[in-house]
Amino acid sequence: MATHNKTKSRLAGLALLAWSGMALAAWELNFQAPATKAAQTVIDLHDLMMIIIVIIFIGVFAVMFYSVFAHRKSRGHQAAQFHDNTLVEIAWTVIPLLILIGMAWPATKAVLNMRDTAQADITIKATGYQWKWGYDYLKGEGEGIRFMSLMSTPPEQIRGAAAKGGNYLLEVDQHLVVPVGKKIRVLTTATDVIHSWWVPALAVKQDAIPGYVRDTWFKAEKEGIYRGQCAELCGKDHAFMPIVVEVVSAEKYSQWVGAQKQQMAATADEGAKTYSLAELMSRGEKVYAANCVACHQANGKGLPPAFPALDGSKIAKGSKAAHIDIVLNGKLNTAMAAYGGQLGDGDIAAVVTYERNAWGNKAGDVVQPAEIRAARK
Amino acid sequence: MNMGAMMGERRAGPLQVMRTVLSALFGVRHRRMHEEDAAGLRPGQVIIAGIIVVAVFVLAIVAFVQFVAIK
Amino acid sequence: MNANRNADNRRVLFRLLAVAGLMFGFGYAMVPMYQKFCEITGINNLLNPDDALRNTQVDTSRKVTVEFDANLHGLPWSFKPGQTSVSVHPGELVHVVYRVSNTRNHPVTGQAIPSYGPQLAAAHFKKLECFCFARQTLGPGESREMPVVFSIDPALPKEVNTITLSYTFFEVAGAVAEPAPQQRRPGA
Amino acid sequence: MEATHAHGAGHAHGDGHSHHPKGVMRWITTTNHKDIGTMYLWFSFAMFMVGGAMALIIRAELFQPGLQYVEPEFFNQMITLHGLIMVFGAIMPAFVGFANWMIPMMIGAPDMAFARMNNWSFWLLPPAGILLTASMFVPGGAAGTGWTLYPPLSIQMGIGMDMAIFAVHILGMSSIMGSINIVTTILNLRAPGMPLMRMPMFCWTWLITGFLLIAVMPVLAGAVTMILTDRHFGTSFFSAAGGGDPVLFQHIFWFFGHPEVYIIALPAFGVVSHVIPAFARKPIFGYTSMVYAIASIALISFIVWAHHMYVVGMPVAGQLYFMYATILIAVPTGVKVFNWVATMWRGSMTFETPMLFALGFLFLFTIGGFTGLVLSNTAIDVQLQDTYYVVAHFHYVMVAGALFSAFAAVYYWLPKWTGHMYDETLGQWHFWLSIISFNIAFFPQHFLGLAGMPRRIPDYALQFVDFNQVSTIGAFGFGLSQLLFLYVVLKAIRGGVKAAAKPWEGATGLEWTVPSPAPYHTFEEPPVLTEAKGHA
Repeated sequence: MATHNKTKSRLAGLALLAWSGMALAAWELNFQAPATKAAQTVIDLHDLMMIIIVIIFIGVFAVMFYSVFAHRKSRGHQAAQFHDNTLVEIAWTVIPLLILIGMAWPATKAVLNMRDTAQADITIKATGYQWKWGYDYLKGEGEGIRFMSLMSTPPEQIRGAAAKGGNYLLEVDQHLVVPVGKKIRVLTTATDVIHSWWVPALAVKQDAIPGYVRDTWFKAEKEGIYRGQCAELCGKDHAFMPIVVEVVSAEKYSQWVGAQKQQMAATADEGAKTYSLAELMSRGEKVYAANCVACHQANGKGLPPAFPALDGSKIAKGSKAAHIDIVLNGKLNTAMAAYGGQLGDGDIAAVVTYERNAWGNKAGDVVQPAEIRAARK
Repeated sequence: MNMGAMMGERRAGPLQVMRTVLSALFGVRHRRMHEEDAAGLRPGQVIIAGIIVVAVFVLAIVAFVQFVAIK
Repeated sequence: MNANRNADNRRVLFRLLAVAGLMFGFGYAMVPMYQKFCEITGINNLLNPDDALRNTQVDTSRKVTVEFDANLHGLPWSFKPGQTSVSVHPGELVHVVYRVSNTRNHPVTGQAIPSYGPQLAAAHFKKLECFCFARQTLGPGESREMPVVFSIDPALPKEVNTITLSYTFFEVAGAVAEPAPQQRRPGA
Repeated sequence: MEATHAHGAGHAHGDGHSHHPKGVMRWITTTNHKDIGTMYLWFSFAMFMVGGAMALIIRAELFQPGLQYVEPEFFNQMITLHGLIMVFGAIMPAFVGFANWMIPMMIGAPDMAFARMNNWSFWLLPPAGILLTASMFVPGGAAGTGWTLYPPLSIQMGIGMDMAIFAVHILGMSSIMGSINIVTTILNLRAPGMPLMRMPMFCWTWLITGFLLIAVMPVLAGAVTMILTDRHFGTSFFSAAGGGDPVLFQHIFWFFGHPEVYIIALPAFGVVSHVIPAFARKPIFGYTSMVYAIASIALISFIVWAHHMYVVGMPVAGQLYFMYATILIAVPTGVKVFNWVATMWRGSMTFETPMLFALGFLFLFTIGGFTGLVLSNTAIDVQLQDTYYVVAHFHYVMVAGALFSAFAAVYYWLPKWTGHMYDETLGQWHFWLSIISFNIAFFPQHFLGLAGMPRRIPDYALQFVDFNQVSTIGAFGFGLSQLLFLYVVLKAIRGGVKAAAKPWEGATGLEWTVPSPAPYHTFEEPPVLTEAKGHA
């Protein structure tokens, strides 16, 4: 699991390093350290197959290379003229067949175990969006918690304007927190295209298919933070929708649930408060950076024709109501998603305010959470 | 090794066709045995038999899976 | 020799034309054939309620937790189950509701698709009343309670103790308040 | 058999036949299997260069973490086009080119059965190739979905997607026509005295491949047509909103896609089954069982498609079925390798370039087969699906399997085509550079996949840096090595040591009975086969 910061290209001696790299942490040759029994099973199965494969490989190629060296014309070897031998053929068909059947048996047990989602303690729904994950705690302790989880690696690091951090591309703003030793059932679905929810250390990978739910499960054996990524090509920011699962003790988990509930209640209350332009602008900038930058870009210029500019756009300069409406409800048949279900009143108020007053836009008006709440009705 | 055998008019029985197809699926076939069989085989027979054998093969795996998955 | 070959070629041509004609006709025959096939096998009768269980005996020896989940796919609606989960005996008739409301100030038409986790449960989940597959039009700001009546087949494998019923509402693009043409069942 | 004109050998200079149009029109109107074979091969090489350049763009971007040279959208387009172009534009036309050139000569036929259709099936290819490459320059760019074109992502794409769909349609038509032609030629135009079971192995593999192509290309065409109607005509085959299912596409696609793997691999097996016996000076081991095994591989390749989609959430019974079926069909494929090794056993071997490439094929294809076995195991595949492990696996199968055997074929038959021996030293350099750089490029990708690097990403986490750098260096080495190949081929076309009718001591078959270069028309009178002349 250890990551590292070596980004400098090492051209000199690279070929050599490739084969002597086992000592370096980064030259990972095998699966990530397992955090579940299922992941351990996968590693054991893989080890078993590798041993068998290496033996067969050496066997076959020892014969071939012996033949290549011994039976060459330059050594004066005369060609034999046999061209079949039923006994040999039967042997080399039956033996691999038996070996393969032997390998299929433990695999069957592992598959049956992997797919048994019954008796779960907590059910969490993971929803894939282009390009982030949303989590809903459907059942069990923490029921009702829902939040979005976005990559928090800053664009400057990706663009090379800043040094890359330790968990480059694998860090999110909100971890998926689960208790240790509990069976967590994960339902996957998506809103737009197929995504795939994958955390290698937990040995969980399940496609998230729009319109359908699929389920899988894991039971983490030890506390820690486990990182994964979307595994199915889902459009331009496919590389930038990581998954971070934080496994904590039961007590910590209960604390976390409490804190989340409080925060959700606070968010729900936001509709009553009023904020200043400066407060909304600074909060809006953060919301914008997390949710809007991928398409509309940091400078508000968008990527026309697919993603229109906001800087100087009719919507950002026009009526507040239309602006709020498009953020809340999205625009049908475009990439503009409805954020009403993803963001709270305060965040939407802030981001709308930000869009109306950032860059060249100088609407000067302030959108308060109460207006969002009213627009939702 | 003589061409006359290939032109034979004798028709192969179902058993013989099955033997041909099964040994093909298994991947082992002696040329001499093939030439004995080939005398009476028609392509149509072999293709139909092949499809039947594959269908049986699939059904056998399915049945085995049912047995394993729903214990 | 040449005349012979021409006759041969003509025969092949006619045969091929006949095959092409048959295949073309087969394409048209597919639609009624599939309908008949689905009718006989009972596959794909999306709009009709599932048959009531013949064996209505309630299996009181175990309970199954049914979780309810709701998703929206690009719809300006709010859509939530009236309850997060219920615990039921297989065979028992269960009545639950989903709440849906249109947050827009104009009518919007949507359509819901059900899905089950684990998938294995789909075959054992009998819905006697459901709002799925039929188009729903909600007026401006309208809210509605959508009932689902179901029972779990007692034949459900013993190891399954949790089933998630998930609905996803999709916007029917361009449709404004038109009656669903194939809606055969009232009250949905 | 008496024709002596030395032309028609793979390049556009000099045309001795008075009744043929000259210049460009000769190539546009030609119905000669050798001309058409030559055009297929050059087209394939051009596409190989285009697809290869795209691969180098991909690898350049992946040399370092972060976004350096291309935007993610463009990266995805490169991935898609690289896949489509290499599979449909480079590998498949290459083997159709070999079939065109060699099958009539191997079976003693004067030409292909449908000579005009042959012309048409080639000339469909350039428009398709242009459509694919041009889709990069339309608004929204090419399809950025990967060559698998999965919806709903492919529904979101711009007009580039429609161009890709039409290109696939056209390529499919071309393949089907080519296959009908090859199958008919093999079944009807064999010289008297050549029964099917004495036919050269390459013809056998193509006969079976031809049937496979006819069976599965319509499936692919149907699948992409459904995407087209979903995109533009309001159908919902692959959209849950209208009662469809996105996963349905994957089933249809892989029902085509798995046999497609064999479509690419079987002719490669055929080539290797000629080259190894020729340089081991010994008949192929187990000809009959090989024919039968290839036929059964083809048949059962239809029943394992869903092993490409273990994580879409199919029922556990489905996962187990596809795992068992996949493991079982590994056996007949593995046995092929034993057959080739047994062919070499106690032979009298020499190691000219074609033999080296055939051995390279054997070595690398076996590695690809073994990783395929690892992937067939559902439990392990859940961890490896959509990672670089899969990328490594299918490049070992495709590049090592198809490309290396295509190189073997070119070096093996080049003297027959051009009348000149290629430069043996440079040929061997090409082999060693290729195999070493190929392994540097792709072997580390196994480790990346195991450690958890997803495929189709333009940027990656820092723990993957080292192997990605190694891989990129290898990829550039591999790409540059192919320029040497071009040079060797051009050099042989322009001149060199005159090749004998049978330049390889151990080669067998009718193609070596005609002079080198092969005359424009061969076997206008069917050759007389004597029983003693062993084929295969």
